[in-house]
Amino acid sequence: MNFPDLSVDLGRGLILPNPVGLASGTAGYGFELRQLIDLDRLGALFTKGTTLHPREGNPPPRVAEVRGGMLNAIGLHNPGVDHVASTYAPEFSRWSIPVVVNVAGGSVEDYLECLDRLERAEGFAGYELNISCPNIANGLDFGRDPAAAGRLVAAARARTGRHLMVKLSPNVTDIAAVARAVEEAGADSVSAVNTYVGMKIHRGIRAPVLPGRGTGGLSGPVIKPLALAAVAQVRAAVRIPVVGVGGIMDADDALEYLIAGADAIQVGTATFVNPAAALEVLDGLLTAGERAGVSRLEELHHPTPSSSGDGLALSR
Amino acid sequence: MNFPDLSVDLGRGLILPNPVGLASGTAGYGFELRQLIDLDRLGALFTKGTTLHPREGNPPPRVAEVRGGMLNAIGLHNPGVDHVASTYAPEFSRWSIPVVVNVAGGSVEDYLECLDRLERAEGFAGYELNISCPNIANGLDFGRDPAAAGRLVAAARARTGRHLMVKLSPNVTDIAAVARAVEEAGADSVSAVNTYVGMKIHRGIRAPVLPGRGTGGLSGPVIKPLALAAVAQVRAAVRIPVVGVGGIMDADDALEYLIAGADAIQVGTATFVNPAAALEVLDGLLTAGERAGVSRLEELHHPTPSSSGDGLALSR
Amino acid sequence: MIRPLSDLGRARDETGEVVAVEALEGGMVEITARLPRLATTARPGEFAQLRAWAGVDPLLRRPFSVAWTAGELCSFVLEAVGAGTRLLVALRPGDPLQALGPLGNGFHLDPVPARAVIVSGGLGCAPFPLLVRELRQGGCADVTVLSGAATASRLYPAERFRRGDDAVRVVEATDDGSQGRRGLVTELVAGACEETAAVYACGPNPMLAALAEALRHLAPPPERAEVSLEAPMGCGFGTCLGCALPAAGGEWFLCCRRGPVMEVSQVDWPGLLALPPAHVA
Amino acid sequence: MIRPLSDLGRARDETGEVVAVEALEGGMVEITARLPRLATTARPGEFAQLRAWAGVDPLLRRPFSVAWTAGELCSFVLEAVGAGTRLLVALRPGDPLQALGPLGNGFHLDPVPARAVIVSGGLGCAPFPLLVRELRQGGCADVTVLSGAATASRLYPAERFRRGDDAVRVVEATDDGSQGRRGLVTELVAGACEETAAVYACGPNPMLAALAEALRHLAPPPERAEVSLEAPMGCGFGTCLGCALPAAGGEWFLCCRRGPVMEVSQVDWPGLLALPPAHVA
Ligand SMILES: Cc1cc2nc3c(=O)[nH]c(=O)nc-3n(C[C@H](O)[C@H](O)[C@H](O)COP(=O)(O)OP(=O)(O)OC[C@H]3O[C@@H](n4cnc5c(N)ncnc54)[C@H](O)[C@@H]3O)c2cc1C
Ligand SMILES: Cc1cc2nc3c(=O)[nH]c(=O)nc-3n(C[C@H](O)[C@H](O)[C@H](O)COP(=O)(O)OP(=O)(O)OC[C@H]3O[C@@H](n4cnc5c(N)ncnc54)[C@H](O)[C@@H]3O)c2cc1C
Ligand SMILES: Cc1cc2nc3c(=O)[nH]c(=O)nc-3n(C[C@H](O)[C@H](O)[C@H](O)COP(=O)(O)O)c2cc1C
Ligand SMILES: Cc1cc2nc3c(=O)[nH]c(=O)nc-3n(C[C@H](O)[C@H](O)[C@H](O)COP(=O)(O)O)c2cc1C
Ligand code: FES
Ligand code: FES
Repeated sequence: MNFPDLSVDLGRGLILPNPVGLASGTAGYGFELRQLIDLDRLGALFTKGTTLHPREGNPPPRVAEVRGGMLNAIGLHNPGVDHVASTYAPEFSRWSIPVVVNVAGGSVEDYLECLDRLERAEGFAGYELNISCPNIANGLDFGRDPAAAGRLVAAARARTGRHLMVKLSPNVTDIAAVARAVEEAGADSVSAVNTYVGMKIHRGIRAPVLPGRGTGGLSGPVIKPLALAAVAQVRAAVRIPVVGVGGIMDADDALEYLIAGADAIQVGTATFVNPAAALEVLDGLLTAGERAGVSRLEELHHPTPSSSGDGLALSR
Repeated sequence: MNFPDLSVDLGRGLILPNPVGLASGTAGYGFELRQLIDLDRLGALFTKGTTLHPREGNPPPRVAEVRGGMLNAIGLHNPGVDHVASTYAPEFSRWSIPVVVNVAGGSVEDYLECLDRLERAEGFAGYELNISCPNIANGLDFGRDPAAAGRLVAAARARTGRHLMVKLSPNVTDIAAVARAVEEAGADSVSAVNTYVGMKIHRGIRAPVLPGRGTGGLSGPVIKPLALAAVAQVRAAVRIPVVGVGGIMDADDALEYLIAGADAIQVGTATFVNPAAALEVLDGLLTAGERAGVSRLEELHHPTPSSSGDGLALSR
Repeated sequence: MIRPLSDLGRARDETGEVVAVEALEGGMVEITARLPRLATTARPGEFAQLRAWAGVDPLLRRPFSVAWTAGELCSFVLEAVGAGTRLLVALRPGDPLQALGPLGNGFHLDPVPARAVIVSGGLGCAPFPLLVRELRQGGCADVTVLSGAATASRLYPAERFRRGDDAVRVVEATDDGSQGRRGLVTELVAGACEETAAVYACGPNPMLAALAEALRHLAPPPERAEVSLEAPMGCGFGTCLGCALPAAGGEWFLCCRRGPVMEVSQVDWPGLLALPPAHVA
Repeated sequence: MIRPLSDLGRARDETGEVVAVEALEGGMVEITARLPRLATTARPGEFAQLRAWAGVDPLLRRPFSVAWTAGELCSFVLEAVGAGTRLLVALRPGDPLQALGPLGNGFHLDPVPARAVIVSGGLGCAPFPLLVRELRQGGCADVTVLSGAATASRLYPAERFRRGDDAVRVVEATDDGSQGRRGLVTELVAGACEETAAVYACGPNPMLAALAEALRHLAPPPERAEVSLEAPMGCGFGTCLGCALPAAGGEWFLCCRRGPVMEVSQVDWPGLLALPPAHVA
């Protein structure tokens, strides 16, 4: 065990060796990154959103860069749940990184059938229900409506004894209400947030860069202030663990999520820029913990005795 | 009249000499900026959010910078509607820039009483109903709920023959639904968007920088991809004019809003960085129009005949 | 006596050229730039909104007191505490520097007092070289600067307060006694301020609050006692309403227009000290 | 024959030092950096994800073909078309350059063809100096480069394709006739490709589509016909799924792993040409 001990117990048997996960859709199913970095040191791998049937994804272009971020409209390109259950899960069981399968669907039945098929497999540590994918038709419906989200989660809860995390959409009026609904329905934890609906305009062609409606999911550093607010709102609304995600590039960013109330974090877009980003976040947290001489992660970020200080000082 | 002619008719008598306005809350009531720039060249001045009673605003700190943007929690600090009606409006009537009074309130009665008191005054060109201020208690309620927004706007519509613009909140599940509701209730135009709920964490004090709940309204370049998507969604949902606002720093940004479907734009945070930012946007649009040899603004941004081009080319 | 709002009529946005960047001891840097408008219009205690970078990170300009003017030249004293100041202290001669100013209400000099005491804490020195000169040129015979810092290297050099005027007295104090008196600079106030017509101060809020307390016990109190304050600023010219600070009597005042210089009596000192720290280093 | 996924096992993230930045005519720049791992492992047609800036704007790395290797040195040929390339061409010797690679599937060289024709359009030249060398070293006796551009200054210098190997033939064409044949480079294909075992091409999509069309009319067709394609890339190593391009048969393939080099027959050419232009200059 590392010192400081950075392990995080998210409940129902999902104990992460450390709070640094790889966000869904940014690390595939781990096979590529395993060849580039020491994946097994990380806290968790959240797989690409997996659907009942294989999906080809959206037409290109699927990604576009904006200042400090990127838009994606991948459209849940994935090999389908059977392939994951039969081919990938056995591989996962040989890895020491806990794998959480991100599941997406267009209907309650889709989700439940996915779970049923995965339930027969071994090798992964839990589910992250993606109720918030903005890139498929109706994909937002569950994430938008607390009641619908609650019904979905209650049904999923009845199908599995594994850890059930719910990935929240930030594109809602009241994310806290959705968080409360899924907690009441039996979710073990929530992750916040998925991408924000954004658009890039190409002046040359006088049209959006991304095809279709022209919108995509915004991720990267640019969303950090928004996602931090969402995490704080969710933290205040529920008692279950909260996994923070959005624009984390380094250990400082991760610390800010922990301060805002996250129990663990996920590194997403940063991995594209630097495949070792999540490892560097982990190392940064370890170093910070060692320097501060703390033994547990919480001590690194719990609020200071008084968060009001010495005023707006010329503090030199 | 300038050539190209950049004037924009927003309806019900509100004709802007050009599409470049100053966003509410970033230009006060014009008195400061008049001393710094040639205000009268601009398309419109949207005043600070004005409430029935004078408001002192929130405790400091009220602003905090984040990467590519800023958070504010001003709390509608303003001198109250009577002061605006009796002291400011007579001044406005001497200016050639059209002034639109931004009105905010905590209840329908607040808004209506504001309108009634302003109706007796001359010197301004219309109202922008701020149904989306995230910094006062209940301030979000109207902006959040299409039905509530519709009721408010219908009541306001009954009180005034002046132009009635409604400023939409982006912190909602479905901004198009709110836009449709206020259009149906009689709004002459909509402006989109107000600020996004965001948070900045101070690692040193292990707490949010802004006081209270720690959240503030995010503005500046960082919100442009989000606001462009919101404007496009609103544009697709309503027939009334749409005024785009969010992170516009230069004429290129303004052009992107026009392409996304805005009829006019507002420059907000950029004015803090450069008091002449809006003028530079205007000059940039004029230059672009002259270069392109167009006579009307629309020709600068209407979609090209085919917005599908020559593929993902090594286009050299 | 409520101070009027600052006069924005003199403010201009000007892009000048850096002519000198001097590193002082302890991390302070004095940047001098050719900014003819600002140099000829700025008064002591006024500030400028500076920017010396392209792009949007940092986004906002940063406020700095005008420390000195000479012909077309204007100087600022600062230290790298964050992203913006890091970029500013890295400037080289020849680099462009954008300045919007003068902004804010400066120190009150009308009438010029016969005796003046200046209380400077750390980087709170910044507005005082110019104030010293204007006091002296206005006929103030007796100018004393009480200059404090944590330790010797953090003291602004006495000569830079004087800038050649040897009649100006500089008395120093350091927390650790490494130079001048050991202790807080505010402990020197009682002794120095007797029969003083005007006290001007700038420094950390706790220092200014201690000064306010010390002045309450002075009999007779100085006719004029002014402090220069700081707030996070969105604009610097009164339109963002972001720079509110607590005023005596329970309301807020805008630091960029009612201030940054305030009468000691007009500040809500407990309120100021209780603010959550937005600018903690 | 479906190409296998690229081998990520050789890819490493390496920070090297720029040793030379040469400006060619017409805006092209060749950057050479000490990147020992990449230089010794990269094969023709493979690429690296480059980054030479701090901060988050630009955010993502940018993909560039490995143009040449020599000992520990690795070269890239590019042009400033946007923010990222502007920063890259502004590099100076001594600056750090971060490279993740080699990535992607390169050109097929097994077995080395007896005769090879390379079709290069504009900056599509980038992967070919290395390919020419590997072909020749592998025993390909007859390498012809058909090099096209809009105008003379936009032609990649013939000598840079050859790099000292005078047996390599370079035939040029320009749209305006200012150098070589007047016309499109693809018009040379029919004449040059007879009895050619392998054709390798890189350039704008319309050029590659025209090539595909020209090859359809060739009898017998070359045994191997490969094109290097481009897509906007999020990662370059297969996890973002952002670089999809239309494959013959109606599905997508990932440019970064199934490509960037594809068999001509595996590309959905009408689909490719119909894509909305994400990279319009
Ligand atoms: C009227 C006025 C006059 C002034 N005059 C002067 C002057 O003459 N000289 C002078 O030196 N200063 C002066 N100041 C102060 C000066 O404006 C500030 O020091 C400057 O704006 C800081 O900008 P920055 O970008 O360097 O720091 P910022 O980035 O704004 O940060 C300030 C501090 O907070 C810390 N911080 C910020 N965010 C975080 C976070 N998320 N987690 C942890 N820590 C964080 C930074 O590390 C830094 O130490 C004046 C201020 C005012 C209002
Ligand atoms: C496998 C592969 C290999 C490659 N190899 C090479 C190589 O060897 N040499 C080479 O030169 N290139 C190569 N490329 C292409 C190269 O990667 C791109 O040119 C590069 O990524 C562009 O980055 P940028 O930041 O400079 O431009 P970007 O900022 O990404 O923009 C590209 C173009 O679009 C325009 N644009 C972007 N946004 C807008 C907007 N909102 N409105 C109007 N216009 C806009 C820009 O002005 C610019 O012209 C390769 C690509 C791939 C996929
Ligand atoms: C290319 C891409 C694909 C993504 N795919 C998924 C997905 O399949 N399921 C999901 O729940 N989230 C998906 N996400 C969202 C991320 O997991 C994460 O919530 C988001 O990107 C914010 O984090 P970041 O800013 O660190 O990237 C995707 C994000 C990106 C950039
Ligand atoms: C300091 C500040 C105060 C604001 N006050 C108001 C307000 O009173 N009423 C309102 O409708 N919008 C207000 N806004 C929102 C702006 O009008 C604008 O919608 C938003 O800032 C996005 O535009 P920008 O990114 O160009 O600043 C305020 C914004 C800022 C930054
Ligand atoms: S800084 Fe904007 S009002 Fe003072
Ligand atoms: S670029 Fe990310 S999968 Fe190809």
